[in-house]
Amino acid sequence: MSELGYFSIIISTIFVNNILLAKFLGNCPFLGTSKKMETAVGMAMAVVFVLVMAGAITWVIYYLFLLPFDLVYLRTIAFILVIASLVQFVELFLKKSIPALYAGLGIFLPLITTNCAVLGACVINIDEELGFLKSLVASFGFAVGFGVALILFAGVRERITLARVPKPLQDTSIGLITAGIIALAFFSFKGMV
Amino acid sequence: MRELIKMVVVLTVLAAFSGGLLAGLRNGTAAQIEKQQLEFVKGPAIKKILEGASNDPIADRFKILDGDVERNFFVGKFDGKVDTVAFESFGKGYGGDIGLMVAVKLDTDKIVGVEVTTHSETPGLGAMAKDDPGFSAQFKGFSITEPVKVTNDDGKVNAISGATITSRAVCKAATNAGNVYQKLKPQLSEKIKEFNK
Amino acid sequence: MAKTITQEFTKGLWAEIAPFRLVLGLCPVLGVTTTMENGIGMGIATTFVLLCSNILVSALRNIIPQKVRIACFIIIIATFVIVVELVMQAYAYPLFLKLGLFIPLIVVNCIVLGRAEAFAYKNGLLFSMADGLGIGIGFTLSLAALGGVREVLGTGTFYGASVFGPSFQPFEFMIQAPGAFVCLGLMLCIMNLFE
Amino acid sequence: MLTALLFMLGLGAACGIMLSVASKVFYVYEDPRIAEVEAFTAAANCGGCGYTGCSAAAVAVVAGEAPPSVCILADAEAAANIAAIMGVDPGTAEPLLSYNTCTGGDRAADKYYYMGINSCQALATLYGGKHECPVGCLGLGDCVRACAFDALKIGPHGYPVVDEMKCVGCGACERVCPKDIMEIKTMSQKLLHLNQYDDRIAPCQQTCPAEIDIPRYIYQIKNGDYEGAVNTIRERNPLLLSCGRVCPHPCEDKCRRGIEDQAVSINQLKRFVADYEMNSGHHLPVSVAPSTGKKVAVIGGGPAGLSCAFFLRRLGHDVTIFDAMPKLGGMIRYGIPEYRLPKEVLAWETDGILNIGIEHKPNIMLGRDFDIGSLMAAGYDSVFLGIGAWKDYTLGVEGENLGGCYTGINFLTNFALWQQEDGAKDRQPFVGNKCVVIGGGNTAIDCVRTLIRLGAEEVSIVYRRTRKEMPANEVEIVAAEHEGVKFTFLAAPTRVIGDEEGNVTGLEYLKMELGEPDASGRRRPVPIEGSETVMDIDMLITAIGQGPDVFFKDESKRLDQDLNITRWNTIDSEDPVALQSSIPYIFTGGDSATGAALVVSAIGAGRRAARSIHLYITGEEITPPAKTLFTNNIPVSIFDSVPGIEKSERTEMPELPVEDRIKSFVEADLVISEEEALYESGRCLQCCLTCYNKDVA
Repeated sequence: MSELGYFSIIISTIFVNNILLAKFLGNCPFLGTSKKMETAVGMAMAVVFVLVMAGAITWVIYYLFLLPFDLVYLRTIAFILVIASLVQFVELFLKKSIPALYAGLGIFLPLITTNCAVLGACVINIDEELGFLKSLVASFGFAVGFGVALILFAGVRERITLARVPKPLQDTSIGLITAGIIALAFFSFKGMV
Repeated sequence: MRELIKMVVVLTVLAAFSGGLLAGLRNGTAAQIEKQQLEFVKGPAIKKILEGASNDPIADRFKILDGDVERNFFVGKFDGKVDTVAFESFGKGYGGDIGLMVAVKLDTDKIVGVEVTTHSETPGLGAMAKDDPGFSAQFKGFSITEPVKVTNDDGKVNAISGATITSRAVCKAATNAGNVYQKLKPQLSEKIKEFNK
Repeated sequence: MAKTITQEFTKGLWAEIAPFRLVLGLCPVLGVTTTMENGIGMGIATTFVLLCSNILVSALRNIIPQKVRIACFIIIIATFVIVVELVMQAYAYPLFLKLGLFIPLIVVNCIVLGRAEAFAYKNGLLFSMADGLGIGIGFTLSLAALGGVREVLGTGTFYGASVFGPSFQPFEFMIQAPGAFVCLGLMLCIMNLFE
Repeated sequence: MLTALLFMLGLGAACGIMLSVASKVFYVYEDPRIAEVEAFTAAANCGGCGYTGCSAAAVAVVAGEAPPSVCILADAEAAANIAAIMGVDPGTAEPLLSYNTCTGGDRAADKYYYMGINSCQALATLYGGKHECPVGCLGLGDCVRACAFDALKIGPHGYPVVDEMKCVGCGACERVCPKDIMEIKTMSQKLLHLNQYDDRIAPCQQTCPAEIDIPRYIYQIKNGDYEGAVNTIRERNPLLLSCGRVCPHPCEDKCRRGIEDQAVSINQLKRFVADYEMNSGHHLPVSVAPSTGKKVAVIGGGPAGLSCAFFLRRLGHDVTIFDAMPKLGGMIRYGIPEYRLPKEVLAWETDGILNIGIEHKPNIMLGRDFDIGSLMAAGYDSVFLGIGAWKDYTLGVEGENLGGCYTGINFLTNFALWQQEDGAKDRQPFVGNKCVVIGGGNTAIDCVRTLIRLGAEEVSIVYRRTRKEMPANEVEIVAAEHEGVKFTFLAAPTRVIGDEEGNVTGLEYLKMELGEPDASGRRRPVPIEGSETVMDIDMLITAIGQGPDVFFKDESKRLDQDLNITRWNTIDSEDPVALQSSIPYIFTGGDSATGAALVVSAIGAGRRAARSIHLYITGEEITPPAKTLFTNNIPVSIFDSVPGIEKSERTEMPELPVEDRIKSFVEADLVISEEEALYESGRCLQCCLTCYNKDVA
């Protein structure tokens, strides 16, 4: 991915390598917060916000500390600790300083700490050896991809509540199958980049 | 305030303890991890070009410092005598670096075999460098001391049709291997002798 | 809480089998179950982390302050994840390559953090061990089952061995991403049928 | 190894310190229960519950939007602990209960035959449901399926019935209901609710200025649940004994049975249960929300003040009533005579109100003994001005200050003080032989009926319009007629004539005739030129209306500048629902906001003001909810004809015989018997917005 241009990275991360549907990251909130459209939109916005920040800070940690001091094996623990602290800090900050934004996004922040999409995207950026800017762009793309999939899914799911679903298939079961069909649709992006 | 201090202290101590534990574990497993990586990433290529060796080339390896790069050399034992080394070199291809494992017989300075290890070339074209055994077979018997070139550049290697750049990259990797080999020959001979003791 | 240790252990195997009952920890469930072997490997790795973190959290539960408990849990869990990562690299490198990204992501598996918080932080050492082991094995079984089904249908093999013979045209959809969702959805449906 | 150790040490310390500092610097107060609830969730932030993380789920639990069992990771024990934090302990929280607001169900006619899937959500998408009623229950039981506690079932009439023992107030039913039938509310939330255009309420409840749930308490009476009926009334009106006696019951005018038959005797039913409680000898317990620590001063102990104080106290605030008079009740004590509302009854009622924990400071008058500034200095968070309308309007004619001339309120208050207070013997009222009362309102009628009981030989009313235009309650006019009061209609006083000693001897008036209707729809009286007539009298009472006495404004600098007073001397509140004055922390309601009006209107205003004060002191915005009905009717609920009614006799109010009642101040109106109450409650059609119980199919 490191050889791709910025635009290609965006396309790749949103559609081809969609973090939810192709990379299987962030599935718990995918099913949990997709029951209502408004929650899905809020969640999507919050993920964009956090993922871009996390992408930046983990890149700095990795290339400024871990790599020079030969501590690459500590990557997982360093990243998760930094992401968790960052998210909590941002939450506290927003709550006090920008309550309006907190009301919109803040409540989604704790959920993101343990969202594997965030950690996963950061790790992918490092694995792909992206530069700082490309790393940011890729983070943004992954987050938007997450949002797109989540919002699409929420839209479908709101409709499903009206459908007559056989009893054993109800709720999560039909949700997963729906997700599979959406993933199938995303399959058609394969080979674009 | 006391609670705050306790929070910070517990967190710090826990983090430091974890760091220490992991560093210890890392030191303990580093050698084994390296062996595993070599075995599973480079292993297949090495085994192929050193076919018939009576030893385990991955276990019998040594390192030589070339400038600030540490290079791995794998030795092959044929007919009871260690006389071949294999090592990896790189050449710039169409989609990034191409890794090439090159085995050289020390007494003749001749290439025993080459095998592409890593590449990111176009499937069906450049990737044939790895998938087509005929292409790499051409290298066998070349002298490592001379630059290797494709026929277009007045060399002896027939390029894969439609993948000249890849073919050139492989040749370049082989030529690079020659340069490394010539530079490190004295140390190599020294190490090999130790194996034959 | 008059439950015995055995009960704590067995609840994770069926009554609270995490991926199916709670629909949690789905990322690895979907991501690595292209073969049964992968599923079992991931399951064992997760079980190890779950067991160790449960033990440590339970042992340290009186020291860890309430407010930073999540950060502390994360450190403990991340430590064991790296242990698994290193050990797997050293002794099971091919599996490590296949599971790849999902090993570090055990850190953010809700099941692990959830058990630390909901159980180990409140219960004694032995109970926490039983709980961790039970949930872990349940998780492994789920992964193995899903991996098994997907492998048989998607590649025509079962734990590496061919099932239908060479003439079988694999149902490749099953080992792709969409197949993972659909397969889990259908398994959930079957489970509901038996309730 | 050392680098790893140092790195992790640094990272751990950095994160720890940053978060500790941030948690201090960015500290924001939140409900401590949120942290308690969150401690019992699994804290995995998995999002499996549908909320955005554990603290969001905890917030939802505390707000009553999520059930205690919200966390899918935590076990039943944790859910029980959360439930304990949230509801079972009455000291910390008010329990939430689910209740349905539609009692029509299948009763409403169908628009079409529905064959779709068994889901309200689905049905609602087809023209809003199959019933004619736009807001009623669809009856397919989405709520029943949503309830995880088995607390709901669809009852025999096609609407859900809540098992209060099982309900935990989780709100699952409320969330799934496409028609907002199910409501999860705390007692406080119920007390704060104002009638809205989208409520499912009968015309009587829409019309009642106090917004009492009339069909509900009548239903409870019908089922013999008199205490339940009392509690239902107390959710809107703390003065049920008084209202049951003096209310002119505008609700009965809108009674659907009244369209085809005679209206249900709603007020008699209210009086019946109110008397039932009083005769039982003990006050029914009134639930009060946990204390908020906020202090509110209520100035004026009349109906508006009592109502405002009562509801503020039930919402958990500390309330003190400051009243200028020795005893509570205001105009209903010192204006309404004993024979209409015995003061023993009123005292029992006000005692019950004070019993829930309200402080009462008697004999202390705003502007004379204290001012608003001293209240604020004493730490009150807000003030309710319920000072009533105690200042009589004057005729503005020559001679109205002669001896033997009185004004209505003045006369009644003086008399009441003499009658009720031991120390007021010097207030013995003057009673003439030929007494004239000018005016056509309830005050005028109270004056004449009082005079008759005081032994006046001849008592007459002079009113400048006709009987039809008299604003007094019809029953009062009829009673006055029975008691021998003479009426002189279409007479406008022009002069009061006195003798040398300054005592009144006669009243000169102009005869009038009715002209064109004026803005209020009443035909305007026009004087007939040269028709001056003189009546011989020796006592004159002018009762031509009254307004608030705002003398205190001049005494208090703070108020002088900022408190806006209208040209009718009422306290200006921009919005009749919000009732906030031009000084944000001062609220008003009742006669002091509207001029002289009904007791029940003052009671309704007291509750609306209590709502605004509650919002103000809890830091929320005081906007009336959208679609507030206020005194309007929902058009779809007002019918021209009501099919399916069989005529039945209305239970009339029993009265003392005239010869008995004119000799004393014993209560003239009597209570109906239990038998009559049960019969009358059976006449109620149990109306909702558009449906009702027909007598015949």
